[in-house]
Amino acid sequence: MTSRIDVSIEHRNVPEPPGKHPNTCPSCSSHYRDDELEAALWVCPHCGHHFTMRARARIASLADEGTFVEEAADLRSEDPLDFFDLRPYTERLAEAEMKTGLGEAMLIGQGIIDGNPAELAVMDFAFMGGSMGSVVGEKFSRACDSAAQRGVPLVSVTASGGARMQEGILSLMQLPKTVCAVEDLHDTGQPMISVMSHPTTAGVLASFASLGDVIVAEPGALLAFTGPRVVQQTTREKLPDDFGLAEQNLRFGHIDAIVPRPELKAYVAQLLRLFSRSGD
Amino acid sequence: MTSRIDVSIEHRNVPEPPGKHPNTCPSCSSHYRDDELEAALWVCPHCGHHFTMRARARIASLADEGTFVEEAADLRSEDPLDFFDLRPYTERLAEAEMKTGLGEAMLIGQGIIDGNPAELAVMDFAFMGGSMGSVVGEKFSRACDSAAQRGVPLVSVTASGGARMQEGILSLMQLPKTVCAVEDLHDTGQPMISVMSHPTTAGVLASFASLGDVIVAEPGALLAFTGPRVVQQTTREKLPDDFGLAEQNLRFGHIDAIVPRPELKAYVAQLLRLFSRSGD
Amino acid sequence: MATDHELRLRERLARLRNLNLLGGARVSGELEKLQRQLERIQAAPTDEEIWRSVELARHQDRPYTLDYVNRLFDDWVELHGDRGRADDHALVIGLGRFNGRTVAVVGNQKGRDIKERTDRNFGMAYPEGYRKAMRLMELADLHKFPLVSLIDIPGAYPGVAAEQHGQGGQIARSQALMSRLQVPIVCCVIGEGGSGGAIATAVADRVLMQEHAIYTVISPEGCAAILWRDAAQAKKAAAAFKPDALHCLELGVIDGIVPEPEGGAHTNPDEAARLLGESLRESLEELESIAPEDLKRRRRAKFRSLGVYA
Amino acid sequence: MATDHELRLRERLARLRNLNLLGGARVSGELEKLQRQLERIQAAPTDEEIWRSVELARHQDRPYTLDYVNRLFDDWVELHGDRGRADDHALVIGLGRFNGRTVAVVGNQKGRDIKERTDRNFGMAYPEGYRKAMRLMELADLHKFPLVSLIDIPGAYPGVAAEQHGQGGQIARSQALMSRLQVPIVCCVIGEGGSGGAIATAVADRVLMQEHAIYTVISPEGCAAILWRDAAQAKKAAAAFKPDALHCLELGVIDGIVPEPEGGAHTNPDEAARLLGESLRESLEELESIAPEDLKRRRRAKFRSLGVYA
Ligand SMILES: [Zn+2]
Ligand SMILES: [Zn+2]
Repeated sequence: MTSRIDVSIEHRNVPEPPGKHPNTCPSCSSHYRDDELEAALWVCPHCGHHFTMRARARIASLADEGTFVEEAADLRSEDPLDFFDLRPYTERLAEAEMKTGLGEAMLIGQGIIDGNPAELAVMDFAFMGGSMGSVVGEKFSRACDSAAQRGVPLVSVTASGGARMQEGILSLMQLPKTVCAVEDLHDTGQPMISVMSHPTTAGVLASFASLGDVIVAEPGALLAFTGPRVVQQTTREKLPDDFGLAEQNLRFGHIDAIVPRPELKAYVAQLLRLFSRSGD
Repeated sequence: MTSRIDVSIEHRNVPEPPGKHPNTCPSCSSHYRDDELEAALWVCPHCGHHFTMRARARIASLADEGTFVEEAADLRSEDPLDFFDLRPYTERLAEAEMKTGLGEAMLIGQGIIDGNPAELAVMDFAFMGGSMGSVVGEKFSRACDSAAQRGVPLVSVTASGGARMQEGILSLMQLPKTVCAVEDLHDTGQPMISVMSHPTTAGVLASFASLGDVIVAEPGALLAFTGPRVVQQTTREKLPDDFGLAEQNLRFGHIDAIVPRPELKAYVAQLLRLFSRSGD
Repeated sequence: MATDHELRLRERLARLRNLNLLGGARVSGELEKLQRQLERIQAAPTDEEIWRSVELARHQDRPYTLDYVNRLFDDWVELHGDRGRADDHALVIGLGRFNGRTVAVVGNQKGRDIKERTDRNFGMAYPEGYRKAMRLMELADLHKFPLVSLIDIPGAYPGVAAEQHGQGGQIARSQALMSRLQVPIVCCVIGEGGSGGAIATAVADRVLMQEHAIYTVISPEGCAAILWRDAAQAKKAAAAFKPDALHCLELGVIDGIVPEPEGGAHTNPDEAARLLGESLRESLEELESIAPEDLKRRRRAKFRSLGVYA
Repeated sequence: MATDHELRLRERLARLRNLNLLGGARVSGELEKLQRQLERIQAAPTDEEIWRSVELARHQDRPYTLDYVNRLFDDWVELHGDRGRADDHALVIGLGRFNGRTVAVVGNQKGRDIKERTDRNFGMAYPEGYRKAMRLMELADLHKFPLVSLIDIPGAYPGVAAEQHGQGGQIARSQALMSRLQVPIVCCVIGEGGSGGAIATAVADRVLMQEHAIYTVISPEGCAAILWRDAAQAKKAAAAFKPDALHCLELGVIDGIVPEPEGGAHTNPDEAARLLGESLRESLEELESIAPEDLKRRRRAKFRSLGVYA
C-alpha cells in the first residue's frame, strides 16, 4: 500500500468555536438574551452576524402565522448498521431528540408565505449537526411529493454538516434519493427555492440544496462541499479569507443572491409570485 | 463618444506568413514539389507540419475512391449589399472561383468512408479565406438535410477565417442557420463528426463546427474565435506560446482528440462504425 | 439637439409608420408583406444616416438593458451566476412580471462610469456569460416562461482567457439551446448587436431592432482595418455593410423596427421604454397561441431561410 | 499469496454462489428475493474481512477503469474534455463496442506511477470532471447508447479550486442528469466508491460492486478522525459502517456482486475483466427491453426507496 492523500471529505462544520456561550456574537462579541435574539430573528443587532436559526423559529419567520401544518412528524431513524462509535447511534438519536425537541434534523409541512401557498422543508443544525440520514432524505422526498400533489412550490432551508455517518452508505444514498425527488417535482412544473443557511455543506450541498431553481444564501453562510479545516489539513493550501462563504459562492456564480434574514420572507414571497402559474 | 475597446473580433487568420512559397514548410523550411506534398497528404515529411489542404484533396483522402457525389454544386453567392471595398464583391467572387476552381468555400456531397456511408461538408481555405457567406451556410444546411434524409452521419471538415464580411449581417446569420441545421439533424438521431483543420476560427468555430458529437482537430491547427493577432492588438496581453492551437484546445477541454492527417480516415471510420445504428 | 439629419430621419420614419410597418411599433411576421412594403420606400438610408445610427447605438447616454428592465418589468428579481465558475456582469439575467405574466429576461449590460464599465467589461461577455444566459434559458423552458433577450454588445471579447474558456463553443451552444426551447422568444437589439456575442442570445421567434440600433457581423472599425487596412475608414465600411435597422429589415434578418423618441432613445428613456414595451407585448401576444413544438420548428425554419444566393 | 483470510473469504463466497446469488455473476433486480437469500447466510463478514476488502479495494495493483476498458470494449475511442474549461484526467469517458453494440463509458481513473497519479489527481475528479461525465451522458442519451459507469474514486477532492469551481453543485447536477437519462445505465464499483465523488456517476438502473470493492459515505480514516478523534481507528470505523459489498447488498444499496478471481482482482486482471464483462452483459440485457420512459421512472423510484426508518 502506498502513501495516499487522506480523503476524509465529509465533515461536520461547527458553526461557532466551542467554549463560547451560544448567544455571544462570534463576530463582534456582543452578548444577548434569548428573547433579544429571538426578536431580532437571531441576527446580531450590533454587527449583523447571522446566528444559526432553529427550524421552528425559521418556519415562524417565513410562514404566515398559524398556517404551517407539519407533515411526517412521526418518522424516526432506525439503526440499520447497529452503529457504535464511542456511544451507540440510538443513544445519540435519543439525546438529540431530547435536546432539540425534534424527531429529526428536518421539519416538513405545508405553509403559506405572504399569501403564497408552499411546501416547506427546513433543517435544524442542532439535531446532530443537521446531518442527513434516512429520515431527512425521506422527509425531503415526501415534501417534494406533497408540493407536487398540491401544485405548489417547495421552499427548502438547509443547515447541515453533511452525511449522517452512523447510517453509513445509506446516508450517501440520500443524495440520489433527494435529487430524484426534486426531479420528480420539476417534472410537474413546480419550482424549488433553495435557501442555504450556515452551514450548508457536503452531502446536502451536493444534492437537493444545489438544485433550487433559485438559490439564495444568508450572509456569511459557509457553503462548501469540503469545509475549510479539512481542505487546509489535506492540501496545506493557504485558504482565501472568504473561502467557502456565501460571498465567495456568489462571486463564483454558484448562487443567485445573498439575502439578509430580515428581508428573506419578502424575497421568497416575490419569487413564489413570479413562479406561480396563475400569473397573479 | 468615449474611447472604447476596439472589438474587431472576426478576422481572417492567415495560415502562412506572406511572401514565402506555399510549398515551403513554415515550420522547418523544407521545400517540396506539389506532387511530393500531394503524396504525403500535404503533411511535411520532414517535420510533420500540416499544410492547409484543399477541399478536393481532403475529400479524396477521406472518401473511398469514386464514392463522392457532389451536391448543390451550382449554388453561387449573390451580392445582396452591392458591397464595394477596394473592389466589388462580385469581382472578388469571380476571381476566387477562377483561382480555386470552386464555386464557393465549401463542397458538400455523399461519400463512403472506409465502407461507412456518410455526408461530407468540406471547406476550402483558398476560396476567400474559407469565409462563411450565404452559400456556405446554405450548403452546410443542405448537407444536414441530405444526411438526415439518407439516415447517415455528417462529417464536416472546416477551414475558415470566419465571416464573409462582404455579405454583412447575412453572414452573421449563417451562424444560427447552420446551428439550426445541426439541431434538425440531431433530432433525427444522426451524429455529426467535426474535423477542425487549420484555421477554424470566428463564425465557423462559433457555430456548426463546435456542435460535433465528436470534435477532432489536426495537429497545430489554430482553433480560436479571435485570432492571436487581434487579441494581442486589443488587450496587449502576452499570449501563451500555443495560444489558440489545437493542443491548447485539447488541454482546455474543447475538443476530443488531435489526430494526425494520415490517421484521420481510419479514426473517422471508427467513429462512424460506433455511431451506426445497426450495430455492425 | 435635433439636427437636420435627425429631422430627415424622423420624416422618413413617419412615412414608414404610415405604411403601417412601424405604427405603434407594429410588428409583422410576414416577411413577404414587409418586403412589398419596403419596395415602396424610394430612398434607402444615406451613408450619413447609417453612420448616425452607429453613433446613436453607441451613445454613452443610450439606455442599457437595466434601464429598460427597471421601467418595464414588475417584481424584477435579478439572478446571478453560471452555476459553475463565475457571475459575468456583462450580461444580466432575471425574472420579472410583464403584461401580467412572468418572463425570463437576458440582456447584455454596459457600464455608465469607468468603474462600472470595467466591472461589466464594456458589455462584452466572457464564455461564462453565455453559460449564465443558458442557465436562464433552461429555467425559462422548464417553467414555460417566455424569454425576452435584449442585445447590446460591441462584440465577443477578444482576450486570452475568453479563448481558453471556449468562447467559440459557448456561443455555438447558446444558439443551439435557443433553437431547442419550446417557449416564445423575443429579442430586440437595443444598441450594438455585435457579431458572435450578439447572435449567442439572438435566436428568437421575433427579432426586433430599435430604430437606431445596429446589427453587425464585425465592427465598422474591424471591417475597415481588414478590408481597407485602415480602421479610420470605419464610416466607409459601415456604409458598405449597412448595419442599420432598415437594411436588416429589408434583408429579412429582423422582423420589425421599434421606434425611438425624437433624437434617439437617450433623449427620452421613459418614452423609449414605453415604445419597446409595446413592441415586446405585441410580439409576445402573437406568439403565445403557437404550440410549443411549432414554435421551435418555425424558429429553426426561419433562421434556416436566411441568406441570399442563386 | 492466498492468506488464510482469503481462503475463508473464498469459501464463504462459494457458499453464496451456491445460493445462486452470484453464480456466474448473476444479478437479480428483485430486492426481496435477494434479501430472503441473504437471511439464509448465517455469518456476516467479520471486522477482519471488512478491512481486508478496504485493503484490496485500494490495492496498488488493482485493475483500474482503463484496464477493464482495454479488455472489454472493442473499437474503443476515448473522448476528452468538458467542452468548457478542462480535460480532467481523473475521469475517462469514451465510446466502445460491447456485446455487439455501442456503449458510452465513464470511469474514474487512478494512476499507476507517481507521475500518472499526479496527472490523474489520485483518481479524484475536479468539478470539471463531473462536467466531462455529464457531457458524455448527454451524448449517450441523444444517440441511445447504454451507459456504463465504473466507480473508483477515494472521494471528491478537498481542494480550494474544487470548491471555487462548484464541486457540490456539479455533483448534484450530475446525479440529476442521470435521473433524467432515457437509456439503460449500469454502474459497478470496481475499487473505492468514495462519497459524493462516487455517487456523482452512480445513479444507475443496476448498481453492482465487485466482491472486494467498498462503497462509503466517508473514508474509514475520515470517519475515525471525526467520531473517534483519531484517524488511526480507521479499521474500527470500517467495521462500524460496513462498506463491504455484502452489507451494501443487504441494505439494498446495490443490486448484485461481481465475483473477483481468487485473491482479488489484481491477481488476475483478465479473469476479473471477464467476470465484470459477464455481469455488465447480463445487466444490460435485462434492461434493454424496458421502455426508455419506464427506465427513468423505475430508476428514480429505486433510489427514492433507499433508506431505513420507522
Ligand atoms: Zn455581532
Ligand atoms: Zn516541415
